[in-house]
Amino acid sequence: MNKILFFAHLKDEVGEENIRIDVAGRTVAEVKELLAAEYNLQKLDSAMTAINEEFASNENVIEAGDEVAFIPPVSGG
Amino acid sequence: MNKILFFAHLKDEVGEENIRIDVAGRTVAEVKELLAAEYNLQKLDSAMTAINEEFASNENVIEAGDEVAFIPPVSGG
Amino acid sequence: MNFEIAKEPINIQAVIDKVVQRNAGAITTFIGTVRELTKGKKTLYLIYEAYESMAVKKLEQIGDEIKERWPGAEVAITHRVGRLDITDVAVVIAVSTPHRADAYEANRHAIERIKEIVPIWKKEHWEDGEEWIGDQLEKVAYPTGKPEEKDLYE
Amino acid sequence: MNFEIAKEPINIQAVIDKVVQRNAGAITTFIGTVRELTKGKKTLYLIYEAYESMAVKKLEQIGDEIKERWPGAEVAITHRVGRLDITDVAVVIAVSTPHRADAYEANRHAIERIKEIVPIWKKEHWEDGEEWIGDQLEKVAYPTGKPEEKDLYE
Repeated sequence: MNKILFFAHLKDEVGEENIRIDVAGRTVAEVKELLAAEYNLQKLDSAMTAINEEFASNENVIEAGDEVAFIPPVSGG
Repeated sequence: MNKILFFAHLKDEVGEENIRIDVAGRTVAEVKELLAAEYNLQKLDSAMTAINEEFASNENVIEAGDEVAFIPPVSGG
Repeated sequence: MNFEIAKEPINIQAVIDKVVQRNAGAITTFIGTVRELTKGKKTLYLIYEAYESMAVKKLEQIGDEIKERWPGAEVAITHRVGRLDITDVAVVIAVSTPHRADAYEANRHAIERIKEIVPIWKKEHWEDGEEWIGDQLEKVAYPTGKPEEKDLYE
Repeated sequence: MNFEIAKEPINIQAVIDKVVQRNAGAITTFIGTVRELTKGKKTLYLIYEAYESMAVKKLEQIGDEIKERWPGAEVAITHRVGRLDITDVAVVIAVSTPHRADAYEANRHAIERIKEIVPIWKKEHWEDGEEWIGDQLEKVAYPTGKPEEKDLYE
């Protein structure tokens, strides 16, 4: 099982701060595609991804138990 | 009459924070020469001069009542 | 605790105190405040949100980058989250170094990096609407799904 | 009273408060502190002395230069005089501007100008002696008896 976190506009669009689904064995790109379709997310492509709080690329494969966060362009400061 | 102010090492060498002498009609350069001789000041040449709290050049002529300050290289900050 | 996400107003002096050191001649701070007008549009207030645990890690990474590039530097950063009104303080960055040029440059590095890699977002609220603000550095979307190596790890 | 010579410890927050403005997104501060080691020599304490009335005028001049060059900037500077121990704060410069790049540059301008035109001097006290420090910018003596026009009036 994996915990998926959404922030900023993604959180608003999904309607949840996080969800739990099993995406072990899939790449980040595959999970983005799946979630974009499921929640009708237009801008997931422009989001960065973090696996266990470290930036990951679209090719990274998610393992069981990984926490995956989608990170829209940041605007702190 | 003029008030002449000394700071930092010049004050230590002169032994006074200020003196009163009449140097009206003289240039800054002339006053520097006069004071360097009087107080045996080695480094008066490298000091800036202010007349009435504004920087002045060696050619400036001092008027009656002017306050003249000798300003060694500054080291604030 | 030199790197923090705060839910309450930031005590600027407390952030500065973390970087005081006997061999620093200079401390610079950057204080990001909520500005009323941006491109002629009037902001009422902001909401800042963070991926808090990762944000702290990324602030620590920025501190490490600075200490490596500017030897002798000490760094502390606190970023606030929640609702902020005009003139409220969103972020305080304090950097101390032996000499002053480094303190300015290292501090500037910190704020630029915060805007690249620290997962914090702001939602602007205007009289006629609200929006999550992104892409402040006007970069294009990351084609590989993450910042380039050089962006992330310098 | 944005430009001051202080005989007591400087309240940093109070200097910052003077430059808070609704259209500033950035406030930078420079805090000059007394460093223990300079070129391997151990400082015990410093004495700062100022030509106070002129120093305030020259700090005001620096503020005017900044407001002319960086429109929208607000500036406050307090410099302390008297005896300062290691890590004590000698000067606080606060600058606010709408955008952050200006806040760094304008602040840097202020400290460089202080070291050129503001009549303040420090006497370093070491274990084996004391000396008035001058010529920090390593400039030659002013051949005309004053800084060049460009130095003074930019």
